[in-house]
This record gives sequence, C-alpha cells and structure tokens, in this order.
Amino acid sequence: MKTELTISPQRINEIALSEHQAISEKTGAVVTFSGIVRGQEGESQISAINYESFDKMVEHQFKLIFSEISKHWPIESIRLVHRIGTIKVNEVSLWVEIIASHRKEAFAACQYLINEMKNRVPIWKTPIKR
Amino acid sequence: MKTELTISPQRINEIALSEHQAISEKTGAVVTFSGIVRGQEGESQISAINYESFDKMVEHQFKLIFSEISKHWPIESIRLVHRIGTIKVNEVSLWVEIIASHRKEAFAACQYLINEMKNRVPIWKTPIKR
Amino acid sequence: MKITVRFWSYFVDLTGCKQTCIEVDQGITLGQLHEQVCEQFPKLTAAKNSTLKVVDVDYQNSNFVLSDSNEVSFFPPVQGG
Amino acid sequence: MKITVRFWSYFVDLTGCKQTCIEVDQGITLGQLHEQVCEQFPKLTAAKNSTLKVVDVDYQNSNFVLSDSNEVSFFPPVQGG
Repeated sequence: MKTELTISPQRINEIALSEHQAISEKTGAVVTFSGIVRGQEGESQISAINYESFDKMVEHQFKLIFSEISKHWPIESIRLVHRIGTIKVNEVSLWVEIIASHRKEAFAACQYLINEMKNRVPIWKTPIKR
Repeated sequence: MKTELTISPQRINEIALSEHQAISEKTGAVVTFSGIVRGQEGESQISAINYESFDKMVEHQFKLIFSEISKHWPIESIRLVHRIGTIKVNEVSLWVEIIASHRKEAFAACQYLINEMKNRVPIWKTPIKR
Repeated sequence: MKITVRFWSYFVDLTGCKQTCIEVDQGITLGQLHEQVCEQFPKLTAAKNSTLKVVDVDYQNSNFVLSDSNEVSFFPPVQGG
Repeated sequence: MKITVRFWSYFVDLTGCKQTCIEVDQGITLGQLHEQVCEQFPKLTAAKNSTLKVVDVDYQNSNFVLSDSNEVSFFPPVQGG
C-alpha cells in the first residue's frame, strides 16, 4: 500500500493533487474527502480556524492508522494532506484520497481514517470570531 | 438540495468538474467517488467495457434516488456523471460528488446513491476482451 | 389492445429484436404479459425469475394491470457504475 | 530523574508555559506524574479526567512506568479535520 502524508501550512490545491492520482490496472474506485472550514462554529460566526499540531506525534499516529488500514482492507494507495495554521472559512483543512479495487473498502477505509484521526491525531482548533 | 445529472458518452473530466465545485458558508464536507474500468472482469483480461443505458428511465430512476436522499440526509448538492458507450481500462465510468455540512451524511448519501444505482438504474455492461 | 415491449442488454440477443408489438386482452397484468412474451421468445424463459419488469420508466410487480398507452420493458439485472 | 513535560492546545494557557522540567522519583508512573503536575498547575485539575497522556509519541495509560529519556505530553481531546 502506497501512502503519502503532508502536514503543512500551505493552501491545499485539490486540482493539483487530483492531477497526480496514481491509478493502476486494478483500480476500480477512488474516494476523496475534503474537509472545509464552515462559517459557523457552535453558536458563533467565525472567519477562520487556527489549527495547531504536535507534528512529530501527528506523523506517528497517522502511520499507525495507515498500517491498521492496510491490515483490514486491500487498499492500493492513501494520500492525506492536513493543513495547519490559520485556515479561512471555505478553505480546505483536510484532503484524503483512497484508491482501491472496489468501492466498499475504499469508503470503509476513508471513514475509518477520518474517524481515527479525530480520536487520536494531536491537532487542535481555535476558532477566530468575526 | 441542488442536483446535476449527466449521462453522456463524453470522457469524464474530473479536473474540470472539481473546478466547478459549488460550496457554501455551511459546507464542511465534500465526498467524491470515481468508478474506474478495471483491466480484469472476472477471469478475463479486458481492454474496455461497453455501457448501454435506457436513458429516459436512467434519468427518472436517478431522480427518485436523489429525492430519497434529500428526505434522509441534509445534503447541499449532488452531482453525478455516468459515461456510456465504450470506456477503456483506467478511464472513469462514474463520477459522484456530494456536498454537505458534515461528513457522516455525505458518506452515507454517497454510498446509498451508488448502491441504489447498482440495484435500479438501467445501465448494462459488456466487457470487451483483449 | 396493442402493447409495445422493449428488450435491453442481452435480452436483445436472446429475442433477436429491440422491441416488438404484442396484441393482448384488456386488463392483462404485467405478469401475464411476461408469460406471453416468454412463450413467443422461449430463450427468455431461463432468465424468467431474474427478469426486471418495467412499465414506462418505473419498476412494477406482476400484478400491475396494463393499459393501452403503457410501454413495457423487460431486462436482466442492471450493472451501472 | 528529570522529566520534560509538554503542554498543548489550551493547556498552554492554563499552565502559562509550553513545557516544564520536573524532578521525579525513579519508577514513577505516568498517572503519578500527572497528579504531581496537577498539583503544580492547579488549573489543569478540572480537565483531569479528559486529559490525554502521551509518552514520546504514543498514548499510554496511568500505569506506564516512566524512564529517564521519556518526554511526556498532556493535552485536551484532539480535534483534527
């Protein structure tokens, strides 16, 4: 299973990422997920979210999750980009791409990855009010 | 809920489609799915698949599924493109995009849509052997 | 009355035609029409239990009573995606 | 032995520092260190039950026995995505 992990303050360019999609003769399904900063957090209108990360541990925890996925499902490739720093409303904070032969495992792995990330990967948000 | 449905023999241009992604202040999740023609169908190596469709019914059945989705989940937008005619290995036959506030409903709706399509939407495949 | 029946996918190969026009009695059900079509095109009989039955653009079950303006389609399981 | 303790997210605001260095007994557990840290930074006490406890880059439970080279992190629930 190929994996690619990027934690960076740079704007996520989904178009550029899609152009580098690495499919094979066996590929039947590509699931992508984009997490986008919403204009409202709880009750308050916000203009952006500041994401803070414990980088060394983020990388380690993502690798543990990737390895769990590779044991559970036949996945060809995972690419994950998490942006950190200040991310404005309507901008992408998280981008995930899962490539597999069949859609069921691609969807299962993608959801597992995001759920586990939300449980364990040390990234925190601070909303910036309008 | 916005919907956009395209059934066409034209090559699916995922990049161009992504460029027209219509997100709002409430958007938190974009799930996309690409179905890709695999090089193997059962035991035999294939070079392409020919997709035949009963167009008028395809459109009607997709609209029924969209309306079921809008009743079950708060989805902002669904775009679906199904290519028909001869589609070569590694080319995209199906592209789906679901936009919602939260990922859970986006994933649920996307999987429901594809599963129901496979049950009901009158499209048939004929593999073309190498 | 006359009903137009359309075939799809490999049912076209089994019947040798994309559509046909069948003379039926008033009040015939979709199931009865299916039986009649299988008699006329015996190669469809093997696929009888898995045949999907459609009136215009909606799936219907065997009890559906046909009327004059209906167009019927018979086809094997669908395979989109 | 001396253990480096790092705080993350709003724990930095509660303690007023990103990291500190604490003198502890050999054989101290992660849970005992957490108690000691809460005594030193009483504002952490309210969040005690939801505090995530990490040794180096792995989550550990309270029984984990610390050694000299370990670096400990305490932080509130994570919120990636």
